[in-house]
Amino acid sequence: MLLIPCPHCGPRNQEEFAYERTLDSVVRLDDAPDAAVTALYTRANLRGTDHEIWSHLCGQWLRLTRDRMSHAISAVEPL
Amino acid sequence: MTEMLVGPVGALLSLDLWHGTDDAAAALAAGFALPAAGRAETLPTGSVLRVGPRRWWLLGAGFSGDAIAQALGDSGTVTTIAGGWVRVQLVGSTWRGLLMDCGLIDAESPDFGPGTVAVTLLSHARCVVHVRDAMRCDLFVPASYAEHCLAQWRDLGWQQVAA
Amino acid sequence: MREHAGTVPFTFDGKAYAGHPGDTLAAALVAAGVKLVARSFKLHRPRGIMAAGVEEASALVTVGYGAHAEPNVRATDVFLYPGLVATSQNAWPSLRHDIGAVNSLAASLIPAGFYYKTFFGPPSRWMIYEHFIRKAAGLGQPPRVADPDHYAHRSAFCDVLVVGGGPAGLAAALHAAEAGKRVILIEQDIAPGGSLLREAVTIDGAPGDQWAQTMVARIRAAGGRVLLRTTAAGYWDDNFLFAVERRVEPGQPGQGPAQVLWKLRCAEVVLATGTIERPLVFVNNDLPGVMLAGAARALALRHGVAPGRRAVIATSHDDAYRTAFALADLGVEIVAILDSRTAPAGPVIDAARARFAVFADARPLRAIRSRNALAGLDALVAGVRQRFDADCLAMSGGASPVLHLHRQAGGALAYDAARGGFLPGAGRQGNTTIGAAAGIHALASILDQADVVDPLGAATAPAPGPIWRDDVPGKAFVDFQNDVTTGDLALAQREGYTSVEHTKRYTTLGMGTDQGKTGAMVALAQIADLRGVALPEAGLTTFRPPYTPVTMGAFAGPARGDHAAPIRRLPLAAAHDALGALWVPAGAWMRPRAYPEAGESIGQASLREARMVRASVGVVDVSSLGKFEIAGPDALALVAAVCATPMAKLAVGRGRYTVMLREDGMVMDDGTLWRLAEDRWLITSSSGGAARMSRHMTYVADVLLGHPRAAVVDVGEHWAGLAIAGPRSAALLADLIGAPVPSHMGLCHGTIAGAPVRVLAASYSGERAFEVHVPGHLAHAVFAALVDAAQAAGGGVYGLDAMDHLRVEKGHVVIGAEADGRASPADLGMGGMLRKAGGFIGWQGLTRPALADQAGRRQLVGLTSIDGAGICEGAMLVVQQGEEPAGHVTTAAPRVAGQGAIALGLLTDGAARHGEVLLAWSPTRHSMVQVRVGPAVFHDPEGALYHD
Amino acid sequence: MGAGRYSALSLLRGAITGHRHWGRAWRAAEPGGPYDVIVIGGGGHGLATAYYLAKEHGVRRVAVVEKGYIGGGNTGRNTTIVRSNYRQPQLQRLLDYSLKLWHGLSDDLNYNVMFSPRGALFLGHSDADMVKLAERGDALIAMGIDAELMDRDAVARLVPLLDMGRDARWPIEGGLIQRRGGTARHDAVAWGFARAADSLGVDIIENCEVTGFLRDGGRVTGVRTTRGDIAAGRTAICVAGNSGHVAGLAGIKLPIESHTLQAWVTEPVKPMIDTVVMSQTLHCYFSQSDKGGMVGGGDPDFFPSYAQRGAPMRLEDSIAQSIALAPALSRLRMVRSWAGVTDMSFDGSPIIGEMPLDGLYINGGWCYGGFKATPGSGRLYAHLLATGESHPIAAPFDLARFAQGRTIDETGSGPMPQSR
Repeated sequence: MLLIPCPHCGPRNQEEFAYERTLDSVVRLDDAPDAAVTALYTRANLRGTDHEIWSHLCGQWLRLTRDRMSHAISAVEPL
Repeated sequence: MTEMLVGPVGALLSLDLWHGTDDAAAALAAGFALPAAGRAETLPTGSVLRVGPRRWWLLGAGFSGDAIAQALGDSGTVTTIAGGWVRVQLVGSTWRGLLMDCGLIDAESPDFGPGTVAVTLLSHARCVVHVRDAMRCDLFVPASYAEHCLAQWRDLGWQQVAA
Repeated sequence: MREHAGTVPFTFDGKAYAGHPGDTLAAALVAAGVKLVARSFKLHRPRGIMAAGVEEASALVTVGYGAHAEPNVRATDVFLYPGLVATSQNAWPSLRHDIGAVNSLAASLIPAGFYYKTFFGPPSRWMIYEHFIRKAAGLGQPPRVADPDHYAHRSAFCDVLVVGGGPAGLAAALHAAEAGKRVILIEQDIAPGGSLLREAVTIDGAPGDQWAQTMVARIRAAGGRVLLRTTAAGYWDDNFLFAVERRVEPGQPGQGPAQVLWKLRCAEVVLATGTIERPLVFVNNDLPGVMLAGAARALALRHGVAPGRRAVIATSHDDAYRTAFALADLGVEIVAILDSRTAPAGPVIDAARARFAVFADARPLRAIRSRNALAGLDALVAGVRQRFDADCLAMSGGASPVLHLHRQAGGALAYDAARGGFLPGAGRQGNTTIGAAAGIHALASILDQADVVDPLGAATAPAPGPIWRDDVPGKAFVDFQNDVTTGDLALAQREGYTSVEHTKRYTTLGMGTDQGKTGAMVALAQIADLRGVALPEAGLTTFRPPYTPVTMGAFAGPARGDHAAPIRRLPLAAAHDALGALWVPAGAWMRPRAYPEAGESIGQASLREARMVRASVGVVDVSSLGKFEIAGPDALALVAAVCATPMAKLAVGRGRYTVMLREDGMVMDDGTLWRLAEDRWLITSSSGGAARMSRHMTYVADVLLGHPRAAVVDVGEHWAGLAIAGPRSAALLADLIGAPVPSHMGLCHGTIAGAPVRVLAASYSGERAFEVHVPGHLAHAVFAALVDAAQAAGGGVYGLDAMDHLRVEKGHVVIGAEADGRASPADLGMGGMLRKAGGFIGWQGLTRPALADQAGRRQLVGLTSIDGAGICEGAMLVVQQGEEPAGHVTTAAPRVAGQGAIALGLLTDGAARHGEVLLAWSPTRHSMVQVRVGPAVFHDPEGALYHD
Repeated sequence: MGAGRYSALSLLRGAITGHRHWGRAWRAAEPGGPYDVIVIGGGGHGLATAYYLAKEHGVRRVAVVEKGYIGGGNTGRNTTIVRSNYRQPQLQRLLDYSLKLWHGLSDDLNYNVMFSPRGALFLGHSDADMVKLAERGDALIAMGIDAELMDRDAVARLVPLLDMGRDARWPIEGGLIQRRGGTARHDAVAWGFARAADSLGVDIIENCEVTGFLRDGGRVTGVRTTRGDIAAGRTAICVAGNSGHVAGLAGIKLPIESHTLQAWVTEPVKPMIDTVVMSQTLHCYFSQSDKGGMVGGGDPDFFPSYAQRGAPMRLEDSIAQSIALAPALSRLRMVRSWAGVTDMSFDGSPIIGEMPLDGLYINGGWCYGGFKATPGSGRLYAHLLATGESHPIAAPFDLARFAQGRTIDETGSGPMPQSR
């Protein structure tokens, strides 16, 4: 059960957070259709570290750099 | 013995500042302090609670939404939200026990003291906790979840009295 | 022997006994001379007490009766209380005479994995065999009624969590507490002390168990929290642990919660979990009377109970010698000490040689059974077989550090050949292991500040028992609960199930309720030997939570009965009750479905209510709709991203129907969009989609658009919503407000019954209608005023079903029915509404080839029942019965403005099939109705009614 | 070759000889090749693919490479439910194709996989639920698949331990049962297919992890592994849970994200519940194994992970829901919980078809529903790998469907895996 450091509230348990998607799968409104569909429908799904977008129930969106094997969080930035 | 005094919130405004605006300038314009993350300020007109990265709650009839909106100009906005919350005032020395029964937040920590604000889950409901002092802590519960939360807390042995 | 008779009455299989306070059920049974306690899972072999704690694999009984009965309780892990009722399991007609014992005779026919090699034939035949297998399997009887106990959850945070209240744990906890740290110490036994409870040692002048009690008092005095009878069940990420505290013993009724599930978040975790003794492997090592040497010592020293009259000690290391002294001091005759080492030496061995017959290079070959218990054993002493008569065989094949939590937390292991096992390596989460679990056994070095007196000298490191190589025929057990023998391990290896995970699953090794605590390492040593590899190369199975079995009710905790999950209530719930509302779940909400009058069915009530709205006026509660206020200079950019319909030119005070798409272009939600002010908008959306919409809009604001100067405020619960619809709604509302009402899709503000309201002239029913928004805590007066006015005008209140009939007749889609997450805007006839300029979420998704052209897509249609018979909601749309469906009925309803039955549906190429006659076929409800396909609107297609 | 035919007689012979005559159920093959087909992944689907390639298409030079021990991934971690009562027609065809194979599998493999059609029951907790279940039932019957709507009393008789109280948190209004559905012994499925494939000459190579692909221009011609390079005409990825990782070795990003799904089992007790119990609205499900333990689960942990380790809160939810449905479960004790890594695909349906590189194929994206599809998935994949053409039942599940807008979305929850 992860302890995730919310940039606004500080460390809180995982139940207060929700995973959204990886950073590279954000679909920009001005992306060309092909690029948008690719971003929407493909994921690196690395068996290692990736940049993920999460949100905390205080309304803070955050970017986690997290290892999918160990769950270790190596970096957190507010979004 | 800690008791739960339950009642509507009365007057409550949500003050939202845009990202990147200067909090100090906005506070100056509004005429009251805008507390830092996880803190609350109690003023004669009411309390100001920091509940999100760019959101403060203005609790109490002393705040005029229009006047504050005017003062903020185009650095923020004010919205009335009183109807959506029920206030559960915990009165008694053992109020931390309730948070530990149905939440997962370190309410027993020495720095969870007066003036602390926390947004967290209590009995699966997203609540706002405002520590007033050693004997009083206010919980703001979403109105639609109030009956569920209060029933579970009564079931856990916490006494409910009318506000 | 215990001088006085027991004072705590209990029964076992109906026979009355009495034990001493502090006894486990096992100790009291042994004291009463009861040897046979259970029958093994598969072979129904006679079983007695083997261990002294949670690692017990054989002595499982049911404790308690009626609703309080608890199956599969370890007799060694339940402490006596007056009136305890224990019954044996898995034996019929009785423990002594068990039919199941025939399995032992047929044992050679049913080796490990036999069931994979037989019982062929059709599944129906397998299910006949399976019926008997299921009856034979399982241990205790299952509970048949709701659990009378309840369970609490409690969170706690600490700087240091110490798991294990033995000498190492007590010392570490006191040290941390006195250093001013927030400390929690948990101990699974009812008393602190751990291994001290089975040693005759004095610490700082006091016996071990009393020293432990004083340490608990000192820890508490220093501000530490000590939880006895509490087990660390699981260790998850970031030092988060579950610990289960038993407030009452199994089967014991009590007032408060029977158990408390502690949720612990710790900065640091210290594991002082000690060791678990290993059995020796020899034929019939499962007989009642054969037990772990430490268990025999605990019976003697902790409970004053002699496990027999004539004992043999069989061991591979020094520790078990202590058992000889403990038993001898109770008057037990020590027939022999068999030490498998060729030249055992050391202070305790010298002391033993002075009192007992010690045999080196000696190990048991076969235990001899008479009347379901041990009568003696054949041993191999320096290569020569020798018979010993004994009714108690205390065995020890070394000891394994308890590494379960360390491994659950991802910790590494270090192999130690001398111990024939693993010690903890680095902890992945900064956790440390101390004391015997870390391989430190001498009490003096664990308690380096204390004055320790150990008459038998310092404890030494354990060494593994000899490998069993089928030296004599017969069954030698490595997993006592699942009856796994060395023969089964050999069979698994022979058949290619060589990986330890394969062997475990093929033989069910370590999958019993003891989770392999006693047998796993011994079995691994045997497997390594069979494969001719060193033990670490044989591999290790994964350690999975929980450490010991945890009551399911404890996991659920307060989420029980009505609180199993939150039910969301409307602000006007009480008012609806007063009107006789019939409630129905709608997502997490409870909403009024109808207000049946005396003798009315739900269907009759909802049709009456719907016709009332068409005829005069009705009021319905729509408070659970999503409502969001978006305000700020960039509000339009945010609204334009989320809503796919045009809105830039919408005037202040005006509103419009809108639809919100997912990024793949499908319809996610729909609602209305209002311009409250130049840069303040109100969006309403479906009740079911409100939470998703709230998250979606903050994602769009903060992540997609990168913080525009606009705030999204969820006001869904701030505003109660009351829709008032019908020909008389406008006049009625104007009277209440004392001002003209807005034209269709206009809005105004006012007050009703003294409360500030916002009036949105939107219609869902197809009639002239308004949504009155009022702050939730002020809604009662407004609702009363609206209902009174409506009743006075010949109308009244209506529920969800009536609202559904009305919206179906008007052809409005519902999220989750017509807009089922698979439908595109064009499928629902909304293609024309989308902003031509695009730029809304989902526009790229809609350019995909299969969506660009509509061929073969399921499209929204109206369906009219040709002979007026009711259409089954969910029925399949086919040209004739038996065909693969071309679509289905999404919502069915009676005609409100007129007679007959109608429905909305999704039909392949529906838009091009108006006029066709299809069958609405529902085999599950034996219904077949002819329907005509037409446009998805049945009432006032032009919307004339919207204009006064 | 092979361990000799299994039968009651063989057990009798074993009893006499002390079971010394049994040989290896499958050979510990060394990497050889070149092979006609290499299947990456020694789970149920991969082994079934190899079996049907050899048995029905006569493709004998086949290897299955497995990074650990066969059946060690999701095959050994699911809750063993087998059914085909889905709502979308493409999924109904795919899973009923598989369910038909389950009904003869033990005899076909000469290995008792203990397929027990004890019934898979969906519970309805409101009239709206019952309409949804009736719609699902109507759709199934229209496709020739068995489905039976049950009223309250019928459900109460079938599963006496359910709380039929009107005031229950989730009252039970009725259910929809598929009598042909039920459970099977998951480990036996992997071992049964392995033994049968091995007896037809398939090389099963354990402890052999794929670390890359051999390439000849645009074409994939085999795999690099921890035990050397192995060449093959066609390379078939079949590693559900790790599809993203393995496809990444070929530089391909899939519409799949790996999420954790947990399950729990209780101590074994005498028979208590005979049917598989699921809920139309709640996401919990439970059934009693042949050894007597209640096995259950619920929602996935909705975030990416390959750790095979979940958070305890998901256990709390699924257990609280299960107890609300069957209150007697409360006094049982959970003895073990574990987690699998599920291939959450971006429309909730599997992906069976060609990859953008010649000679490379994919079978994955099974979310939390792969075990029930094991024989069907293997047979359809074998058809594709043997003939180069996708079987009509598998054709709608190609990889290109996402970009073309032909997604197959059972729950209608769209592309985000965590919204399933």
